[in-house]
Amino acid sequence: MGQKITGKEPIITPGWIIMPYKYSVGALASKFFVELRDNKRIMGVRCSECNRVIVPPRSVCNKCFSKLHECVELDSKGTLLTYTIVHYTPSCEWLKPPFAYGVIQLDGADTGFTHVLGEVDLENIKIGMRVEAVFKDKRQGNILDIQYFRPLASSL
Amino acid sequence: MAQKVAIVGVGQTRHTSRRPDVNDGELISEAVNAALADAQLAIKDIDTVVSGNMDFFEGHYLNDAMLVDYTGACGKAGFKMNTGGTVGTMTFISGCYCVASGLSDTCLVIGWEKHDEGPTTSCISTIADPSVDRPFTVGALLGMALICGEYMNRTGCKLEHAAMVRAQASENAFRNPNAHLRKRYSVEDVLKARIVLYPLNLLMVCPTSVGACAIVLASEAKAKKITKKPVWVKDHITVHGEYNGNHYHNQFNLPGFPRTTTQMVAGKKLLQRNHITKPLKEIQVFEMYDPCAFVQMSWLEDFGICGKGEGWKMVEKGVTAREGAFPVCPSGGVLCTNSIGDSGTVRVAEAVLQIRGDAGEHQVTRDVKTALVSGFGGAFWTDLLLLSRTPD
Amino acid sequence: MEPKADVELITQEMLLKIPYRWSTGEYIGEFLQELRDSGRIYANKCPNCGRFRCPPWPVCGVCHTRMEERGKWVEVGPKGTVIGFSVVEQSFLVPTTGDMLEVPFSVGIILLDGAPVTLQHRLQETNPDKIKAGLRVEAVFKPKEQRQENIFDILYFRTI
Amino acid sequence: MPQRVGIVAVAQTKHEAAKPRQHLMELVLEVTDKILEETGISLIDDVDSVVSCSQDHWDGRTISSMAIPDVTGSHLKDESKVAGDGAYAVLYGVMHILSGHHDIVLVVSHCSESQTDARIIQNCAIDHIYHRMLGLDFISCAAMQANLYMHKYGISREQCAKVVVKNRGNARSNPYAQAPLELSVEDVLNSKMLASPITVLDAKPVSDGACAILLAKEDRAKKLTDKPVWIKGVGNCYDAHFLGDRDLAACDSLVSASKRAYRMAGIASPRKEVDLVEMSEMFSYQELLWMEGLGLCGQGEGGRLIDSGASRMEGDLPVNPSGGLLSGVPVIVAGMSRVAEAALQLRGECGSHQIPGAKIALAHGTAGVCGQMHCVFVLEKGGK
Repeated sequence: MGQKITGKEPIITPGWIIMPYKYSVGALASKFFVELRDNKRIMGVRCSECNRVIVPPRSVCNKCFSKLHECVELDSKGTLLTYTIVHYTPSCEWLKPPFAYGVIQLDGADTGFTHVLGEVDLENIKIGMRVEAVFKDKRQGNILDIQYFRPLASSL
Repeated sequence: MAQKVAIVGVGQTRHTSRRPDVNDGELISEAVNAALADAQLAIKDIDTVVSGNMDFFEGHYLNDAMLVDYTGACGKAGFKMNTGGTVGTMTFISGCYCVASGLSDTCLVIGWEKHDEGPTTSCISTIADPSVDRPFTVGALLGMALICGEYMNRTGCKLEHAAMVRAQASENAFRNPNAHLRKRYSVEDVLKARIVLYPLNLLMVCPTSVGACAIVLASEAKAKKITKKPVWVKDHITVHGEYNGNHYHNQFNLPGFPRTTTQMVAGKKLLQRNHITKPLKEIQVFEMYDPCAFVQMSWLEDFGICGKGEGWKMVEKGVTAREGAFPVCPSGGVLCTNSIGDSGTVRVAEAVLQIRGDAGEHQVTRDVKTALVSGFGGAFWTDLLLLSRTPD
Repeated sequence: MEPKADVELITQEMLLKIPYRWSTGEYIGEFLQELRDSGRIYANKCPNCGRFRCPPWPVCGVCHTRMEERGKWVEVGPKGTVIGFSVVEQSFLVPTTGDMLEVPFSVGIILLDGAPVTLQHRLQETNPDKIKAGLRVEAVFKPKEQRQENIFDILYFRTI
Repeated sequence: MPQRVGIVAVAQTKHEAAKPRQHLMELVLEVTDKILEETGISLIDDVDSVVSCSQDHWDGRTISSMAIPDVTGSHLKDESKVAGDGAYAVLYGVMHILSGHHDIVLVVSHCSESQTDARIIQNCAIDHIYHRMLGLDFISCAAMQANLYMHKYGISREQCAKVVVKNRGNARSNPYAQAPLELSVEDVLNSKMLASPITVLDAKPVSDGACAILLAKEDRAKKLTDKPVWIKGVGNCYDAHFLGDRDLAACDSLVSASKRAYRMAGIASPRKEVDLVEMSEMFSYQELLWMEGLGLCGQGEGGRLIDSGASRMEGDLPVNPSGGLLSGVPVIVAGMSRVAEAALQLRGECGSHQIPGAKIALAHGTAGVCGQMHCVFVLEKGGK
């Protein structure tokens, strides 16, 4: 196919797709973000059918399809289930490599919570280490109101 | 050979311009729960979940995987269809294939769109080739405006007829609690609306809505256990076509090349192979995907429901009204409700309600045994389905 | 179902911005190159069914026959006849730039002289009362030094 | 009994790091041309329906299939697009035939990863309410899965690196492979770290290309080719989306998908009955984990499997003799190209990467973060 114009520079149309979106998070996630913003509290939701506490909360249980609304306040401490140290610039601008992501099981929750790890020696992150949420001073009602999770002093 | 496919449950959300109280997943789960309730099934009874919508409208890649919590697909088989405006009917058809192939006994079909979250017209504009015609593409409306002009030139249809279609749609939507634009308009009101794309004004084009629609399909053996009122998918045909965004050849009579639309081909083949020779008699209702007021008239002709140049006359005589001899879009159609990913699915669901006699206030006066449903999208593509009260 | 008055409903705004470098390929690429270098509009023909495409296309969309190769392309336009048009009165966000479209914006389907082939492009005339099927128009090119190998090397079609 | 579905012909482009000279439709034209050449059919007269898989974000085009109806001969016929991965397009094509609606179906897929930025696109596949703002993408999420899997079962980075050495080495005899390389385990371990424990060589390279497969109903397939390959079983399944909802060290949806495929194919002990596997491993650890999910080794035994040499070209269960995704296959095309490669093996047309005597092959496609959804095919050699 392409061989006939070999030698010439290929003709490329450079361009963008630029689109603004405005997502409604729904009533339950709104409650989660309002509690996070106003009270620095992390809320989960309980599925009484499955006897599980799910965080971040969703209004439908992915195991039994029950409608969920019973909010449960969770501790901001938890255990690191897994992590990675990222060495490239990700799609968002505020994270500068190297930095770490982790999945954290908050105390009292049955699911993991994915976020960024901070105030941590990247060499010494370990699965099973105890971590706690650090909240931003200026909170806006989104997931970044948690600045990151840092190791608990006792686990260092 | 193929398994027969029955529709055993339908459910839709109400349609509106904004739903800030729910996220997209929650919107879907409303429709899913409604369809499961209609079928008197639980999610555990479903083995396959197919969903469909357009990625850029909400900006999600792989949103079927992203929203499994709300579709109920976790642990189940399924996939996502993605074909533009036809996606609603195409997702339904893909559900039919799941059952007809024998690979699924029960299949949940989901069409949805949350147009309040993204720039719809901008998204649609990116259907065009980025190097050739994207700079001249204005959503789906431009193509509509072009073919409407062509129809008026060719048949003598006037703006007034389009206004009649819209006024009639508003009467129907007024009676349909799930429709989006439910305000009643007179022909004069419609003609006074602001021009959007000449010759189309704001009331002659479809809105952008928020909504979801779910349908439960079952194999013959299962269906008979699930419901006393199954509706059968008698036949369906998909006719897509060449990429014509930059030339619209097939929409015009060009020197040596007569106008050939996908509606003409789909209508001819489907009616022929189902031995339908008098469609106005043998089909009792038509839920057409009618994205603008002219096409209802133009496509009635193209589908072979009426003769050439007779579409606008049918509207003028009131034949297509809800209480008319051949009701078209008694739900109010896409002209009044358009959340693209579910526009096709809603057409099917509405036809099912008509066949079951469950359409309530917007039930047509004719007894509906057989319904025709169409989907539209892409580069003037067509899906056409025949639903029936009886399996044979 | 309706939001309760006492619940604050959160929305999150996100701007999606994806960069692309779309390949134009052999056929569209050479068409754009001709616009830039010679100011000529080319179309090609399907040797089987006789249909033309502008820009030239590798395959006939109707009968799936290889369309004629570079040496056999025919020059069409720059004059032509409008067979369909619309005037866009309502602005919207242009996805390739993120800017709002300047309206009124007039688009025509132009049956180009020289072959039964149409091209979709911008019309200079934006008053719908002054455009109708049958209107004769002519391509206006950008000055040669400003051309960029894209479809806007033709600025628009002006009424003759 | 419905007739079986046969693979009549397959075609791939050479996968390359970039193909700036070809429009997306020209990529697909290259593979449809090969199908025509091999089978002598007419797309217009003989093919009943066309199923494609491509993706709007990657292509930068809503209804990305708009680029290809002309080159697939779809004019005025059944044409549709499945999202996710090419394997699902094959599945949908199979349904077209099993349902009795169509006799001959063309399935195609295309993707140009090089024309855009994978991180942004993959970020769009991450839950938008709680996670998208964190900048997660498929590499960072996979790295967390890898870490957990390796931690839980004591799998070493060396064992993952062996997958890369094997697959890149296998690619040396595959003319379609993008990046064959002779590597050592140390080369992989020492290559640039992307997201621990995944290095550049542990990940699939950026790739452009297309694939096409012609499917036909049994009687038609037998007329069209002497070497049909039968689709004996197929299964697919979704897992949860949120990483914290899943057991990342298992792959429940692959277990379900493969069980469904085995049941349909009547396969009781896959480890004994399957002759080779072509799978979609975006990252080296995934080949080990997916082997567990496919029931071809016990849970946590992926590391031992690679150590044993069983999955090497000369082993008793070769995995990715083509070189796999790690040798460069575009996403979207990936699952379809696995089916194509497996079919070539069963037809005995793989040249120097042929597995002698192969009769039953698995082909696997996946989509979503950390293998959220899987599609598994059991293919069987047909003909005399």
